Amino acid sequence: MIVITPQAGPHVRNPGKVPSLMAKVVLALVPATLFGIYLFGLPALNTVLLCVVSALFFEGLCVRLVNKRLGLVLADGSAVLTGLLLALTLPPWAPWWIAVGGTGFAIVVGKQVYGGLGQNPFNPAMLARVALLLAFPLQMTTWVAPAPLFSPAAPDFAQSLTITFNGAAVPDSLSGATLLGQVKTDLDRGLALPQALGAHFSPLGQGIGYAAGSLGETSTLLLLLGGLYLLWQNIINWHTPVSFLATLALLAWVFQQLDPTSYAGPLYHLSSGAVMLAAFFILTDPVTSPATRAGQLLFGAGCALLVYIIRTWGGYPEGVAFAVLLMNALTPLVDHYFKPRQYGRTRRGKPLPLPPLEKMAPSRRGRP
Amino acid sequence: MNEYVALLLGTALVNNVVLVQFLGLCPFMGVSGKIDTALGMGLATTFVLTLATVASWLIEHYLLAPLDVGYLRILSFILVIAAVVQFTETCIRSLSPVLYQALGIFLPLITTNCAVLGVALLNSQQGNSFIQSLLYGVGASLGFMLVLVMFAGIRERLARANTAALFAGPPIAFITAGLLSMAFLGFTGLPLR
Amino acid sequence: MRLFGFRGGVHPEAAKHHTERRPIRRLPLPRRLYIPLQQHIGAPAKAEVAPGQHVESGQLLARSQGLISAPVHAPAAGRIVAIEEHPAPHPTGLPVSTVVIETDSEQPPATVPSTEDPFTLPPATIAERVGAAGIVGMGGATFPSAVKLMPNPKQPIHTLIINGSECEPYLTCDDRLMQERPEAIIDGIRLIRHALQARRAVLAIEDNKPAAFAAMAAAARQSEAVEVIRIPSRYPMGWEKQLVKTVTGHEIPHGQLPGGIGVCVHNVGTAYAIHRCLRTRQPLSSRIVTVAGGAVRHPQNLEVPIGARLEELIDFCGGLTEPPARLVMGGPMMGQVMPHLRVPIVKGSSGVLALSAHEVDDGPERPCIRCGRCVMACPAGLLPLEMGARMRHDDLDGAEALGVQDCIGCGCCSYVCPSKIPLVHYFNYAKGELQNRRQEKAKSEQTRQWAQARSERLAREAAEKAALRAERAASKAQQKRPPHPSKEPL
Amino acid sequence: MLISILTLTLIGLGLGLLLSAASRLLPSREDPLVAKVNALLPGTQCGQCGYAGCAQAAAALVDGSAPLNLCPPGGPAIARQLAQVLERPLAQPTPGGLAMPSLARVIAEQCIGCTKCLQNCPTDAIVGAPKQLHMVLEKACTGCGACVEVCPTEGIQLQQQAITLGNWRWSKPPRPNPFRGPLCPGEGLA
Repeated sequence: MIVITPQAGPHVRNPGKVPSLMAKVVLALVPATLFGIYLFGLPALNTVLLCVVSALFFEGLCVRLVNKRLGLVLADGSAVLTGLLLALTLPPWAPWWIAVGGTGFAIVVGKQVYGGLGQNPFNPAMLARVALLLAFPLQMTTWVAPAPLFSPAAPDFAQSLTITFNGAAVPDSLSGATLLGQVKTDLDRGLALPQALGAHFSPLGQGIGYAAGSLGETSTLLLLLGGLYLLWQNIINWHTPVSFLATLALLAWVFQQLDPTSYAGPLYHLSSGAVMLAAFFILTDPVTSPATRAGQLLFGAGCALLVYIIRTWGGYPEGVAFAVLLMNALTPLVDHYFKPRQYGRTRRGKPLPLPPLEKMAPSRRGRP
Repeated sequence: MNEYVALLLGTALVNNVVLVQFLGLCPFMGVSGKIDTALGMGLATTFVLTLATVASWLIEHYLLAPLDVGYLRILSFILVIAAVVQFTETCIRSLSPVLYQALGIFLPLITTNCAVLGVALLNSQQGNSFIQSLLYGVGASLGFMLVLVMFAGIRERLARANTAALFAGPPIAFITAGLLSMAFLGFTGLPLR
Repeated sequence: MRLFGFRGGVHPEAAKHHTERRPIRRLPLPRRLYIPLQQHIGAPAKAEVAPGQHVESGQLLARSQGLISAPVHAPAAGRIVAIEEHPAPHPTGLPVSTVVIETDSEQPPATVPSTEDPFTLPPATIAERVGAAGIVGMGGATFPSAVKLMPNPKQPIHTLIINGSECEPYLTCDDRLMQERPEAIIDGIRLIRHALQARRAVLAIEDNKPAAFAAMAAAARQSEAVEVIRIPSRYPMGWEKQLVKTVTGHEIPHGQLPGGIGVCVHNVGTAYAIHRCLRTRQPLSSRIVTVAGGAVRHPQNLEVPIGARLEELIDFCGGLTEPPARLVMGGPMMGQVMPHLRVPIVKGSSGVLALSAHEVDDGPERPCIRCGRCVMACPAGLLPLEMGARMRHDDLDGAEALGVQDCIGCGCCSYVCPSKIPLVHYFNYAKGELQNRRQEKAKSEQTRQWAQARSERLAREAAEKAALRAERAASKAQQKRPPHPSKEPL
Repeated sequence: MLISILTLTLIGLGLGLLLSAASRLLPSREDPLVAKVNALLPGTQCGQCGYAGCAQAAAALVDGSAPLNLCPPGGPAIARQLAQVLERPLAQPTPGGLAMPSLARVIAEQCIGCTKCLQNCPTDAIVGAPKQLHMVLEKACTGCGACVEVCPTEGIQLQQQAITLGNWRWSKPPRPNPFRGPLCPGEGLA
């Protein structure tokens, strides 16, 4: 009466599924997105919507080309997550073709070319951001000073459409530079750090995020809130974010002790740019980060080191995107060499030595 | 001292032989199937590149310059590189036949690796001192090995991915190499030569 | 007593509340019993009876063959209808030779307690009696227990661990056994300890069974022989390697038996069976089975004679409320799917689960997103995602290099996988292929020897024929020539 | 003009001496059998066998991980030579998957006891006396079919081995089909 092909293995399963994981990550991103939209007005909303919709469109296109079931693939929500993550890293008033082109590149070249979910070596959002930064440096570095939604300076609906769709120039009153860009140009001009920092940097202000910057990256506290939600929901491990933030803070603190006039402190680094967004949402992307805990610790530390190098000595003010791509490239090697110790074997794989019989008192630990 | 370290890191990362200067692409694509063979190839190329750089510097300064036959530079460098490769092959064949089997045809092919000749020629073109050209050689080969092994890791994983039939195999490898070199552009601007 | 942790493991929803408080009820003796001859690890038993013969309850039906084997006894008095092929309790339902008994009467067989004190018996006879009673590991592994009662002198057993953890969800057979017959179990443990001359006996019970712990602690207080401890409830605590690590802090080195580090593990059910065998001279002919699952009307624990079919158990529990999505024998994590209800209960079946669709909840399988949950959950410290990816592309050598042979099949990785990938199914496939490969290598080695032996035989025969021909030719030549004149015949 | 010729010959000479010294100091420890098999292979380094060059293919042949008929340019000739050098029977490829190996089985009615198959069996797997019913030892039979060819009365046939609890193995789990149409072999997951 029961027609079955023999199924093996557990017949009950943990309720967690891929779509629910992705939905929780998107939920964790919502506070930062809403704050970004409030901060930078309607054009920011346009960018977010454009990114998410075009992500779904491109994913649907690729899935249709390979003749796969549309419902099954789009339902796992990874396209929405990629679109939203990319939107949060773009300049708020970016023109429409930056948003759509970037998302297209992320979904098509970043993920679908490799065969869909789980096959891509690089994080699609970061890949698109690097591609856009290299291809359109001007559009990717026109920052906007915050113009809250209902304040007089904020563009109304019609103006927001013109800004997004036929690329009206940013009015001078609103144009401004991000803290990182400002400090780098001042340092290049030979100013000592305290002067460059004095005018712009207040830890609390930077924490709340009432400053120029990418759409969703400005409010560090809201992103931290989203990250803690993910940790509490057991969606991500603490190993990558903690090792990333700790290493970055340590590096910044060490160099600040060495030469306070030319190296900024840990708080400055942690609260600026895409560090907090990367720590909880980009570095912990399961597909492109190592699968073992030791590997994740190394992955976080490596990213922090590269971010610090590029920010301090590199050509670009913000190095998170490059650092993530380089460490993604190293992930297969990290997974190859960092394996857990097997039961009954030493770390090198040889069987454990037999414990001497007389010292078999239970209290002695079994580890070699 | 840090001038030398800057040179070493600069050649290895900033203007990486494979991903920025686009030299030595055929072994980069050919031997990056498995991590172990890639590692073997990387070590063999490091050995060859360092020896060849040293030998080509000596020949440049103590043979070609005094006799003023600079135009023989390419010919003699290729001769030296071929000899060094043959020497490496003899060593590997006797020291570890397993690696020799694994590398197979790609070991003699190091002679045709344009990174090896490229580095030697760049050294003589920039008129580096002995230490500089040695470090330049070591940096270039370390960069080559790092990128080769990294790419082998990715390709080993891509071999098990579910790529569509259109992209499976070399196409996806070339796309990934392009994206990898895009990521390496992050190092531009570092104040290293 | 100090406890130690082990890596990995999962916390499945226990779902034991359905049958935890239901006392054990005896299943009325079914009209027909189907007793397979292969109910244990090792060589199948050899039938000793003929069809048509009448057997008493507890009479030997089939003799064990060799050391790693176990005899089979008649669970009740009756007439042997036939010894033929019937579906085995296996996912494919392939036939196994089965003794079919038509039982005589309804009343359960009488048990006559023997007066002799088993503690005076030397350990060797205890092991021999346990073997003769057909007792095997009741936890599901069904390894003949007699072999584990014969310690080899070089490796004395210092700690005897009795496994009362029962970490599989839904199953409460050990739990109820401990609550209702603690004294018998304690007596069984003391007997095992006497047989093994172990310095210490520890009964480990998971902390999600307080009633069982209380009952066993009370029973253990009378005799100082057994130490009852509470261990954290986490699946797969009940697996031998994890239990030894938790209790003694030592890992069993790869390729060794627990005896190698002076530890021996027995299930609570086995201890009870050994007590019954030595105290009442009764062979292993019945066991406690939990019948549960969303599709069973009245889930409960039953004492069932070996050989009763699943149909009878389900009907006794009020039948099925809906066609089950999966019919499982054993626990939901490591149990095996049954093809239909016409398969018998064997010595190792600890539970019968008729799981409904929402309990199985098998979402569509998606590609692996490398989240590493399975790596964290694997108690054997392997990389399930990497082994699964290699096996999906038939890279058997790659999977073997990653240690697929050390996989204990506990199911933690498939349990936690958000993409619902049947990883355990891939590893079973891998182990099967590796076994095939070993057999083929052995066969080709054998073939080469046979071929060589044949060519040597042919060469030998040719040589003999040639020698014979030469000899015959020489003697023919001898006859044609007259004998040499100088040699006078004496 | 002369200078350049002299320089190059000088460099060549120096390096040549160095190399000959090196090859004498570091003798190559290579397995002679691999060298012999390598000599057999066409040596075109074409890579059609899936190995990077003939040396690698030779090593794989010697340690048994490669089939004898791996060299398309070499064709059956090379396969037979390799079988000779490596003393390995040219086994036909056994079908993968669930198909069980087939073994010879005597059909009692037709067997007249002529012992033809008995003499022809490469592993002496058939037992029986002249004029008596023969029997196949399943353990020894490799299913090569040599007996079936010589049997005059078709008294022996190759039959597939029955699947029992002992030799049943788990099959590969069914691939999930994310496609609207049937699953084509090369395609990937969702």
